Amino acid sequence: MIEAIAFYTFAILTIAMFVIVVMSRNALYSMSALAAGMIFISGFFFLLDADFLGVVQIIVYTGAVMALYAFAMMFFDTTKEVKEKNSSNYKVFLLSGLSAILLIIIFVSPIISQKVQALYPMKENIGNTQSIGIVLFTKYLVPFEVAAIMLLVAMISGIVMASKRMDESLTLKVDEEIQKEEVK
Amino acid sequence: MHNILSLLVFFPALAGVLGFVVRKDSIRAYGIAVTAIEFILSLWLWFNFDTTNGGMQFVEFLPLIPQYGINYYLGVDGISLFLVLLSTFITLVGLISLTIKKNLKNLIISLLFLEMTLVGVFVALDAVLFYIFWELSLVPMLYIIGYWGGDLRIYASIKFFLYTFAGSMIMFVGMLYVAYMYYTATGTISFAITDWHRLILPYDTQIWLFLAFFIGFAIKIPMFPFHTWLPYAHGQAPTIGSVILAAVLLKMGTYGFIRFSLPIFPDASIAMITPIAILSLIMIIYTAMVAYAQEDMKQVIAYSSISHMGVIVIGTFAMNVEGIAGSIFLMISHGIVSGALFMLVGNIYDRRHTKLMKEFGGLASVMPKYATIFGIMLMAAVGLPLTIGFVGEFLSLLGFYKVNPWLTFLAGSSIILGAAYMLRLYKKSFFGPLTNEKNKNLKDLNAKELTSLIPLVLVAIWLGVYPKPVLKPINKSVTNLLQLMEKKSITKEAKDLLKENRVKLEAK
Amino acid sequence: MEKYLYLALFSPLVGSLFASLFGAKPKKLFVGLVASTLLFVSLFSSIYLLCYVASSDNIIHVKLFDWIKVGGINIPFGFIVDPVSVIMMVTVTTVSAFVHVYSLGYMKHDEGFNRFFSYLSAFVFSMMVLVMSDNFAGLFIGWEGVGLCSWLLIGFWYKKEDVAREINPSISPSWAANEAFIMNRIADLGMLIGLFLIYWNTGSLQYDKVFENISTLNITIVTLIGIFLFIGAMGKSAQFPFHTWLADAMEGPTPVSALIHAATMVTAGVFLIIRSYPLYSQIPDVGFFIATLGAFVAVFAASMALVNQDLKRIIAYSTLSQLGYMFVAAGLGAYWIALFHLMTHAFFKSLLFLGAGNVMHAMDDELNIFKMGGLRKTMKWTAIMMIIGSLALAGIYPFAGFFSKDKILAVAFDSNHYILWFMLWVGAGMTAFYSFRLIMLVFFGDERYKKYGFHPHEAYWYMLLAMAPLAILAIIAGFFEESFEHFVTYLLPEYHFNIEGIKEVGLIGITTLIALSGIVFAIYKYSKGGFNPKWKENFLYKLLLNQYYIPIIYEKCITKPYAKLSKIAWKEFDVRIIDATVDFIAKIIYISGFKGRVVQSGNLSKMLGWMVIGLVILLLLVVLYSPVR
Amino acid sequence: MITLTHYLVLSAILFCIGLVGVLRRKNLLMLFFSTEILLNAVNVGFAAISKYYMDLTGQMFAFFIIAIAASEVAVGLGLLIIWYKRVGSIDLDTMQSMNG
Repeated sequence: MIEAIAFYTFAILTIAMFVIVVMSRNALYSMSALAAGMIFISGFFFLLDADFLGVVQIIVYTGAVMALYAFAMMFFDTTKEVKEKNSSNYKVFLLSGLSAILLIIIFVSPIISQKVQALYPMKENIGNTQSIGIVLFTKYLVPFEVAAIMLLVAMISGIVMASKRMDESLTLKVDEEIQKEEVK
Repeated sequence: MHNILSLLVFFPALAGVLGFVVRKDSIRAYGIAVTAIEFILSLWLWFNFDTTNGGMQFVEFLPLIPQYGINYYLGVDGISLFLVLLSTFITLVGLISLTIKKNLKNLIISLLFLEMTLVGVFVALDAVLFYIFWELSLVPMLYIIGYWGGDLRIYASIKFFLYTFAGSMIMFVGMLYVAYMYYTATGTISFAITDWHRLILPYDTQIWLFLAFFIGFAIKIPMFPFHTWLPYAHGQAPTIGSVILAAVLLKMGTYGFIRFSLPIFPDASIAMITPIAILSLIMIIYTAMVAYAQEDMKQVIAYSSISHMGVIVIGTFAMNVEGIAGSIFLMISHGIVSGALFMLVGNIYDRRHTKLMKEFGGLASVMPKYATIFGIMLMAAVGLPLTIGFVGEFLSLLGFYKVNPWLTFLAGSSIILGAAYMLRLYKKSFFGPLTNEKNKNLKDLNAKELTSLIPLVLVAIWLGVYPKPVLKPINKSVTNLLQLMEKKSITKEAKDLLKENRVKLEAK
Repeated sequence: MEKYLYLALFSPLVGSLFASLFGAKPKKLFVGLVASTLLFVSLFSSIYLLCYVASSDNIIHVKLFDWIKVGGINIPFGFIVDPVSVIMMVTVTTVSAFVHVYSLGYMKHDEGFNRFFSYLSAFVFSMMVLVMSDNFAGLFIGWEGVGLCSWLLIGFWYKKEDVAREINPSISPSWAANEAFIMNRIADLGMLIGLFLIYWNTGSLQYDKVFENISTLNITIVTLIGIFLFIGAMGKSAQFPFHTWLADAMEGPTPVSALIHAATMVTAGVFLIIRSYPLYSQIPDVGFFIATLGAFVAVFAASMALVNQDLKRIIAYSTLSQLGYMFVAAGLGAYWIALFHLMTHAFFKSLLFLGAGNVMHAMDDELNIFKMGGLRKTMKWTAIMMIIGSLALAGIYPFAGFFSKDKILAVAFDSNHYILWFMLWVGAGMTAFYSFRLIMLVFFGDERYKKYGFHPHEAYWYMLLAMAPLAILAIIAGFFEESFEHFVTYLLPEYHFNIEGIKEVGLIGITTLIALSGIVFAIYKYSKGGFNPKWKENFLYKLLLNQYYIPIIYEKCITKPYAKLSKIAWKEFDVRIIDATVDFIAKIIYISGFKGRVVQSGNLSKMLGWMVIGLVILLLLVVLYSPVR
Repeated sequence: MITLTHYLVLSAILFCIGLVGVLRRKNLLMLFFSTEILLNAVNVGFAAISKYYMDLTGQMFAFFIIAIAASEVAVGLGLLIIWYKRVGSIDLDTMQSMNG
């Protein structure tokens, strides 16, 4: 019973947060809403007793990614109100509403495919993290290594790209100055 | 020589390729020599053709892609023999009457290539081979109209090419489906037309396939709603282009009907007699009226050839020996007559560089030889007895009368309306006083033009007076065709119609 | 015996081919002489055949070679010489031989001399083919060949340009030629359908085979065949709906009118009915229809001739009305009488035409009879011959007309069609009147031509010599009636009269009475200076002068609308509708390609938008075609 | 009680919110946020399926998605910064140079 209450609270909260992310005028509000949304998603993970996943979600997502966004935001002059020239609200809502309804229809209608049987059945006794660890380092070792390399590459590229003329600060300068420099 | 047919098909193309080497000023003599040899070969084919058996003769078989049943399969029978002869004869005569100087070498080479495709279409007995030659014939025609044509030539040649090409794509789909049906029926896939003749298809697939083939052929003939490319093609084509286009290319459509639609889908053809008859009726009367309203001589003859093709189609769908034999004979006669008429218009065009009838008046007094030949060809076009035009038209209408008397009565109006617009053309340009002073000093036909026209006139009169040598083999093959159709037909009315014709034939 | 048949048939062809060699060359007298001698060869061989057939009563039937042999149809070039065809052969060759000699003089100053003789001999050849062939298809060959030659000969002076209808009712020779050819073609279509009917019902087109099993067919088919063949005959013999071309055919040279439009071609229709007598004798009601139409045309044409001012047109209308008489006889089953009248009419009508030719030459192509008068002084012999011809036409005792025309009236009376008899009787009166009106206005009365500065002269001696035998025949032809009847009824069914003695004589009396009164009234009226001009205003005169306005009606409601309709068909329908749709399809492909380019805009959100649309469509497909349902 | 469909419906709704974000936003940064939402929505779905089918593959996949998301953000923001330096604004409409 508690589980149901938890599920619904978390659900409503995440949806609210994400709606704020999407609808808000101010970039800061949307970023913080996004961070909160991610925390509630990790709440879901714990509900689904994928504890390790929930922890990773919090650390990686809310921690690292949000931090990155925060830093990135500093570069852009987010102080200005984000002017939204949203061309056709009608088209956007129509499309997304339609796809939402369709997805719901697909998931609601009982698509139970009996054929699915567990590849790596969860054993009751040992904890979730341990079983993930076993699977991660036996079956998915190669993808794990590849993911590692990928992260490394991403890190280096992020540094290289962002470090050009790190010394001056863009936000304090006035636009014309930047343009002049550019022309030079 | 047993592989005469491959020789007939590929000799012009090879000679054409060699033509690139020939010097520019002797290319014309070279072209005439090649087409003359080709014509003599086809005459040899005719003399050695055994007129008693109606089946395929001089058959050549060479498997090309065995696993898909596509093979190099040539053969000629009574139906296709004279169309081969017609194409070689018209190409020879057309080449003799050639007056174009601009870049003559390429023209002659493309003409020789065109001749290969023409002969190829009529002797191919493999559907894919037939389709290849059918499409290839568009290419040289595209260049002839496109390069040497009038001012609107690009539009005309592209329209001609795409229009016919679209139609034949649908036909090709039909062919593939028939091959597939053959595969499901017999287990082995084959594109040979003779195998297809033995294939019995269910009724509604027959209807669909008949429609697929019909669109391909209808655009080529051209039948009523699809005919708008012809006036442009003829209007812009050089003389040699429209001579060959009118004389032979239009016949590929009606030949297709007799070779494909009738034998392979007998029930569908018989079920479709009335709609097609109504379509060709519109074709006859409507284009005759449009021809009456034309100001340009060449357009009158272009529309008149559509009207005559209507009579051919009616003859083909008469479903009895007289009708089909008449329509084949009319194909040959229309080839000769319209070829000659276009050459005649070409001659006057070379002199005055205009085809508008109001520019001419009283030509008969200035060019008597030209007027007499034009008169004879006019009478052949109108279908005067003892000329080539009458035999075909008479037999086709006679044949179709059995199927539907009222439609024949309306189709018969083709001889009236035909006389109307042809005589109007003759009166406007030949009779009356010499008003336009430019016509005063026009020279009459010179030797070259006469050598190209006299053979046509002789054939027009010879086949009008003594058509037996041509009619005999056609008669044999058409009887075989009808017997085949009767054996194959499933639906009751098809069976009755064909049996009734056969019984009447035996009774005689 | 076949030798003579081929001689009679092919000598005109040889003459025509020989003359055509010199077609474009200036006048060569020997060309005319060669053609005429060949015609005489054909004449003598026909007479020889006549004597042979008359004496030995057997028929020559020869097959040259197969023409069309396909499927069930087998048409040979077969020729037959039997009483009917030999009579026609003799008539055709006599008239054409003398017309050839006559045109040696008539066409003396015409630069198309050689061409004229080649066409004339070609005409005679096709007429011989028409008459002698032993099957309907051979008849059709001659039928169209004759049509072609009449087109060539009417349009002989093709240099004349078109003039308004008021000045010259038949606009121009080439226009009249086209009209004649096309109108004949319309009727030929009817005949063609008749041929098809015959073939499909009797299995062959040979006369003997067809007439053998004609009796086995059911009556409706035979009636249909009869009607369609009669339509063909109507076209060729210019009966009612198809009669306008004959009057316009006078544009051709006069020997042409004499030969073609008086004696031979126009009688081809009657010959067809006579030749297919077994068919028509089975369907008397069609025969009656033919007779009524014939009677109507007789009166109709005669009425038009009453007022006409053109010399040749009056004679043309009289031909039309005499053809009506022949059709009455043929319709009522008196085939041999129709043939007899056809023969006698050929002689005296060609005589009248040749006389008209002389007058025309003398007045250098002036045809209005009110501009002539008192020509008997200068053209004595032509006057005498024209008077003989007119008397024969009117049907006065010793002349040929009397025997043949009265016979027709007797037939009408005897088969108690009294209305028909009355119409024919009135027609006979009108014929007498207008033929003598012509004689009076042309040869007697004051010389009106002097005002217009004409100076007529008698024709050349050999032209008169050529007319003399025709005049003699016009006189004596009547007396051959019994031997003619005996000879011809060997093949054709004889017609027995059931009125006897008194009534017969009374009948002849009445007809001669009306003829004489017509003549006297004409002579009386025109010696007093003709009708006073007030007649010209009244409606009836105008109606008759404009041929009951039929040519104008034809033009208004057939030729003009057809031209307009075909213009519309071409400009609007072909160019604007069909062609436009084809180009429209091509345009659609082009435009859709052009519009499609917009999707490729660089704008990310637009592209994302398209992506989502794609997603939605895929989801829709999943929902619609989901495996579960 | 909570069944698999609840979770799936939830992840569908989140996904659509992400979609709305993607479509509406003209600012590239906001676009990144929306992609984050999309990814998280999918993660929820994966986790739910792995729980209800008692199979770890779902979670494994979720891990890899998180890894990819992280690297994607890193590279994306790097690019964004360079773009911002060059053009001076991160508005989507300025990036039209690739139109066809």
